[in-house]
Amino acid sequence: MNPVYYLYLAALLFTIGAAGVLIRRNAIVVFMCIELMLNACNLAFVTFSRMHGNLDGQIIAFFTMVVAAAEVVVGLAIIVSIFRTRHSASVDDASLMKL
Amino acid sequence: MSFPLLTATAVVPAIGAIATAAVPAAKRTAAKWLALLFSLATLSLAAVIAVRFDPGAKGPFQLTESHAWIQDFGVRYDLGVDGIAVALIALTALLIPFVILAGWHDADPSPSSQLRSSRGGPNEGAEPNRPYSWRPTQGFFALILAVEAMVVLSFEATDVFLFYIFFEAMLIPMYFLIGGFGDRAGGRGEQQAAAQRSYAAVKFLLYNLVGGLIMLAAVIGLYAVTAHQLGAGTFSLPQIVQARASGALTLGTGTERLLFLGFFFAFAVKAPLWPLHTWLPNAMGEATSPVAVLITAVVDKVGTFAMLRFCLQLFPEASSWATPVILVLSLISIVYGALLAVGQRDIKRLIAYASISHFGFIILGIFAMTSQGQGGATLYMVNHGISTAALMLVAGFLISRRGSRLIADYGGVQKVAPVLAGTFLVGGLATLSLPGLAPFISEFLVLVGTFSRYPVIGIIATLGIVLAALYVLVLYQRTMTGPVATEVRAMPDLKVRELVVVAPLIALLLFLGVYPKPLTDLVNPAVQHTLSVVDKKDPKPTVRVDAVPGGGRHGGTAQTQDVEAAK
Amino acid sequence: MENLIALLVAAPLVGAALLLCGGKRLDRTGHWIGSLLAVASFAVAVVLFADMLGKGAEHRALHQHLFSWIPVGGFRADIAFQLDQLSMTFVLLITGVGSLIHIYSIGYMEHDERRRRFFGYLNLFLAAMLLLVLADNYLLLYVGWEGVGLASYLLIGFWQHKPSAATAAKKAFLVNRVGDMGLSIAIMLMFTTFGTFAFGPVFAAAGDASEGRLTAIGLVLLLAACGKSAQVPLQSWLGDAMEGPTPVSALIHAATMVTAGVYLITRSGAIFNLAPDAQTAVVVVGAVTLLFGAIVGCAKDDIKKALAGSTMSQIGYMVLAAGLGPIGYAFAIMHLVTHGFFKAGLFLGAGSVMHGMNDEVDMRRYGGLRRYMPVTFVTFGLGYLAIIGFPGLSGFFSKDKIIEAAFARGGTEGWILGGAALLGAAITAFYMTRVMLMTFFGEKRWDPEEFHPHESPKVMTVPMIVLAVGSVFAGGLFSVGDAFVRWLEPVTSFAHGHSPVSAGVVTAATMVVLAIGVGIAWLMYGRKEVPATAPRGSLLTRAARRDLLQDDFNHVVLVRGGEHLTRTLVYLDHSLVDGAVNGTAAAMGGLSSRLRQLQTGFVRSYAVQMLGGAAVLVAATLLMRGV
Amino acid sequence: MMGLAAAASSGEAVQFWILGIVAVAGALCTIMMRRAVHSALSLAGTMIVLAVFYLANGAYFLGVVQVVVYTGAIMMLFLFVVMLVGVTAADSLKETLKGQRWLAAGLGVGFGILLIAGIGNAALKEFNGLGDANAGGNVQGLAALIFTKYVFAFEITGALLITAVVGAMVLTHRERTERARTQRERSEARIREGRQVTPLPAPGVYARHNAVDIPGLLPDGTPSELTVSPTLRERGQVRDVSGQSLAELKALEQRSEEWLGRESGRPGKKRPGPAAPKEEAQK
Repeated sequence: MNPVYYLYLAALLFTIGAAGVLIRRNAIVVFMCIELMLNACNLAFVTFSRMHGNLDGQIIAFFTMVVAAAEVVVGLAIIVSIFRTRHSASVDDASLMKL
Repeated sequence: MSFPLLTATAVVPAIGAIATAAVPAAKRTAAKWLALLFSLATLSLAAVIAVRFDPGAKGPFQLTESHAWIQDFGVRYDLGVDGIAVALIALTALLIPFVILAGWHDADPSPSSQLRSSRGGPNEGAEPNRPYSWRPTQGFFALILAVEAMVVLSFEATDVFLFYIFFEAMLIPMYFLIGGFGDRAGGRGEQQAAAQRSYAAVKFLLYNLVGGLIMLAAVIGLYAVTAHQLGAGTFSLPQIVQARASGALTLGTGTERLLFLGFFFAFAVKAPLWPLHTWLPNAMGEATSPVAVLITAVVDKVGTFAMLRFCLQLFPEASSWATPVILVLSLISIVYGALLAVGQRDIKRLIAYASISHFGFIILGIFAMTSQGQGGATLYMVNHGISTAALMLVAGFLISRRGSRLIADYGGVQKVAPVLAGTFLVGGLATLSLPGLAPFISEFLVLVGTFSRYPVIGIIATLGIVLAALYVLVLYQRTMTGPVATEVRAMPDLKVRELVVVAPLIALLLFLGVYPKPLTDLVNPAVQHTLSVVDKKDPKPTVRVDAVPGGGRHGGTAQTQDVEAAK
Repeated sequence: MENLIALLVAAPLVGAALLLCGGKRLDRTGHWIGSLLAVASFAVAVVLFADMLGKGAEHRALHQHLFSWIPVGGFRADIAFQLDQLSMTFVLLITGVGSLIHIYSIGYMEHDERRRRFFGYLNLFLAAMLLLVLADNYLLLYVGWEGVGLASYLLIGFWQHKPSAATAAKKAFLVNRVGDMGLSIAIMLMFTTFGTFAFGPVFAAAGDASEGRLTAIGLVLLLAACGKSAQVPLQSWLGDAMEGPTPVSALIHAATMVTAGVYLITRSGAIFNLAPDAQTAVVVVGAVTLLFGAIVGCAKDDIKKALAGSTMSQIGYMVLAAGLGPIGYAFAIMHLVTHGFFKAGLFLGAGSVMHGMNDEVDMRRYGGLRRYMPVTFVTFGLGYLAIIGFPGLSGFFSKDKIIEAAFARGGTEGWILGGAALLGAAITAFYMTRVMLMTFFGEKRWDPEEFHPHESPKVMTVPMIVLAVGSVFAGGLFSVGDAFVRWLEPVTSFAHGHSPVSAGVVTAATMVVLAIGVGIAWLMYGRKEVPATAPRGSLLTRAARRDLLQDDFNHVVLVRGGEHLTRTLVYLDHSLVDGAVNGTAAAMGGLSSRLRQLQTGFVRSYAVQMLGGAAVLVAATLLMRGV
Repeated sequence: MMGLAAAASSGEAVQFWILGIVAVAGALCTIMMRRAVHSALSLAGTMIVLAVFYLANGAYFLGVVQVVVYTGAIMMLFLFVVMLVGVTAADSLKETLKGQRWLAAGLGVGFGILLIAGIGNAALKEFNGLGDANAGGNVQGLAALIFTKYVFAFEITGALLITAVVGAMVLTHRERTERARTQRERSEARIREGRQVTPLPAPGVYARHNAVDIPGLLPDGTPSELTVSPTLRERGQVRDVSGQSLAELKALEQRSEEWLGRESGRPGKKRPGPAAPKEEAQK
């Protein structure tokens, strides 16, 4: 079977994640969707590394994970503090950017 | 040249600006005197330039200075003056002291309400409730000197880019001067006056910025063309002119026209040409009269001057291509401005529209492409500067006495303040270019120059003479004559300071009206050079007049015609 | 000798400068200084005149070149004077009458606290007028031309507190400016045609120019003359100009300034002679004006306005004569001089009357004044006889010659012009008699309590007497052996016209119409009682009272129209020109506020946009690779 | 380990298809589920599947890391936060932004199509599998790369992680700006404002389980909000039992009445009692 299918899967997951980011209002869920997208990317990286036969792809995937971890930590912290102040985790409520 | 005279002339006022701004808030009078001192120093330097300048010398520019500035773009710090520039520098340096003297009390901090509004302009960065944190007086005079410095430098610059920089930078101090300081004669409440002022200031800024940006595009375009054709791009006016003459540089017709329009647009905004004029009445109406003089007599001259120096010399073909349109536009300016001046109710706006009409004359003369036209236009720049200064400053004194700009609020001033009325009348007569006063000569030269090439336009332009008489005399009649209005009954006559401001101007008007030769001698070679660059000759008279017996001096005329013919 | 010419102009100029800038300290002596300088100028003129008489006719013209004024390219204007017989005549007239009127004004303006300034203005006028007649090129002439305009503006509006005076002054200047337009266009035309506008070269080269150009030049010069000399259609200012003090009316608006137009035409004879069409225009204007002025003069009850009408008509005579060419120039100037005498005398007389009747000008409130102010009566009467052309007095000689010349033009034109001139003579006789009768004869129509008519002081009467003498003898003196004509001949080139009717007949006819005019006037005003309030009068009378409605026409067409025009333009400037700019600004604002709607502030809509962007990018890259 | 030939085995194909479906299903559940907890769990599932795929692709180290870091740490962090914010705080899936959902769907689909198309027409034919790359062992290979070629990046990620930790602390840890108010002050404040002078009433009637979420009842039987902690109120996790308790009260009276007046027994009214418990059970 052709590893390219992994790529298709990755694309699919990425798209789903993106859609989720757009659809969901709960900040936590949005974050999860972002994680999903990152993971899809990782899958793609891993697959590529397998195709090209060197480990760089995996290294990048590794770094992605690290970054994702950091991002999740900070992001969740932000969510918590926002929730503290305005008792809601909905991204629509934080619309202060509006003119 | 060992001593950088031109640089010094520009630097002195700049230093003056800084020094004046640095004077502590309490020492207001000291600041004024300091500013006056520096302006006088500049005047003396300008006088030195005028003396050092040799009209007969070869080469377009003299007293040149040249230093590399931005090698990568071939931008150089090139200065040099021709007769026209010398005349205008002299004018600028001459007017500034009078402007400062006339505005002696215009920027004094006033009762808090007015203070807040007088600083209600755009330059209020400080918090509103600290009366002396902002120092209006120092700021006012420092800004004036800054303007002078930039104007002088833009008269001297022979590098297009250098010129552009100061041409634009001028806007900043002007913006603050217009928006920050007003005569307390709005008639309407101070708050509204402040609003009006900042509106006028913003309008001034936007108009000129738009023009400037379009010009910037053209400047860059010019650089690109030169870089493409000469190998190394350059902004140097003499180089480009010389390259064009030698054929090393040949602009495509389309390119040249576009570039020309880019330049001309900026200058047409600056020297308000119909229909780009509407910023001027607002600016002059809202600003204090010294600032108004600064606008119309000094800053706007840069526009017309630049048409003469840059538009014509850089793009001769395009200039002659655009001439018809420009002539018509300036003709419209003349008649239109005059008619609107007749219709004004506000003294300063009236003078503003009169200026528009006069700028119409100047541009008409420039693009008539005859030695009379351009020489007249140059004289016109100088004379209009002086005459408008006289009229506007006296009007300012009048307004400051009555606290109103509306013509209807005056009447019979002549009876209570004869000297004021007299000087006002002389200023007015100069504005309607009465023979014997300087503006007549320039206006007539412009008319003759235009007529000799475009008779119809010349004839229509002479309508301006009648209309000018109309608005000036109507203004004089409504303000100065008739029964004395109750409000002006106690109006004091001109004070010594004000006389010191007006008298020299009037004397100068008379002198230049009777004996303009020094000025013409200064200007003529430069005009001839411009014409030779544009490759235009004066149309020859249809009938050759030979020297007639009894009129020996007319031989001179005939000879000059031979010279003209030989050209 | 030449160097004295500048002195002519300089003396009054210095006076003006002194008096206007001198300040209060000159208030007490100012009028003496002014008069002294005027007299000094006159003295210089006399000296020059004597010198000129000493020379042969051909070598009388003097030149003085002061300095080069405006040298720009081929454009050369010099400050240079030319004093030939024509200029000399004017100089004598101006300085002479001017001096007399200065002296007269000392008395007349005694009670005016701004007398110093008045004399300053008078001096300024003298200087400008002398410059006008002495200039050797048209541009310098133009300076004088506008200078006298300025002086007349200042003097008409001298009593500025009166709105009517201020308005009249403004009107005079504006109408004159229209004429000046003509002059400046003429100068431009000359420059483009000849490359110069100095008298000598222009006249020398006039022959080579095409007739069309010469006609054009002539017509614009005529326009200028109309403005300055109050000829139809630019005559409307002269009547209002009577708002000024009477000496001013005498000097400027009767004797000298208003005749500048005649000077211009005569001076430019070389051009007119070569442009017959222009000449025709000139004579037409002259003929029309002489009738127009005369008719207006008949209807006015204001003594000064009546005299103003007569001035207009007399100048019409001069212009007519000047338009006739070489056969008329000399007579035009001669009539100009004699008119200068008697009209100035008449005005001074009127001033004296007003002086005695505390500034009442309505002749219907006069009557029977001859007993109260005999000197005035006599001098005025002599002036009267002179102007109607009573045999033996100045007017007779000059006017008679003009009428002859008019006939001499020949053809129907000749008859028409001659007829007009004769008719004018009749009407002149009529209205002058009317003035005379209403003022000095009949019984008093004024209230003895209110008015205390009295003879004016010596300082006023003496000039009147001098002028009266002049108006009696000048004409006769001039025509002794055509002295005047031969005197002017070198400049104006005299030619004898061939009149279809002999001189004698013309003279007889003149006498007849004269008698008729006087008779009618006597029937209307001498025999019957003059009503103290003007009767409604016939349609013509009412029209004539309103300057034949010409003023109303101006008002409706020019003033009203102009006001509307400016008002619309002001509106348009605000709404259209400015509106366009503000409109674009507003459009920008609107657009941006539309775009602002995209900024919902919801993270997710931003996310949508980001994803869209990403999609576009991917698509782009794919397409790139595809291509 | 040697099974990683260039072309994957059919066994892998089977595994791919099965687990792939699971992964997609998990992903879909993640974005469909109303409750954050469920989303988190299904996401965890997807991640585990991905871990397996990593392994299948010869990224052994990553597979393990995936399980440990993601499924272990990160997802637990998620759950923790979800708990903190409220397990049952389900956000309604009703869209508030106009057209957002359709835009999202459209864009998503379009984007996916684009990606897939891109992958499709990308020339990805050559497969030199990880055989020789992983020869010295996958972890060693990674280590070799990380500490030679990517050492700087590695260091930087370290810095990044530390920064992240500090940032998280800064964000979540709330500084106490003013002195804590003593009990005395608080009581005084209570007295001053006059409302609720006494301590808050305790929650929980009929404590049949940890009933912090059951408000106490006022004498008239209505629940008093004051008795439950604000957090629960915030999350809307208050269980209202007032109706039930009233019903039970009625039943009690009924029964006692029966016991007292046996003679007047109405068979019709025999068994209303258990009605209440039943309905409670349903609750």
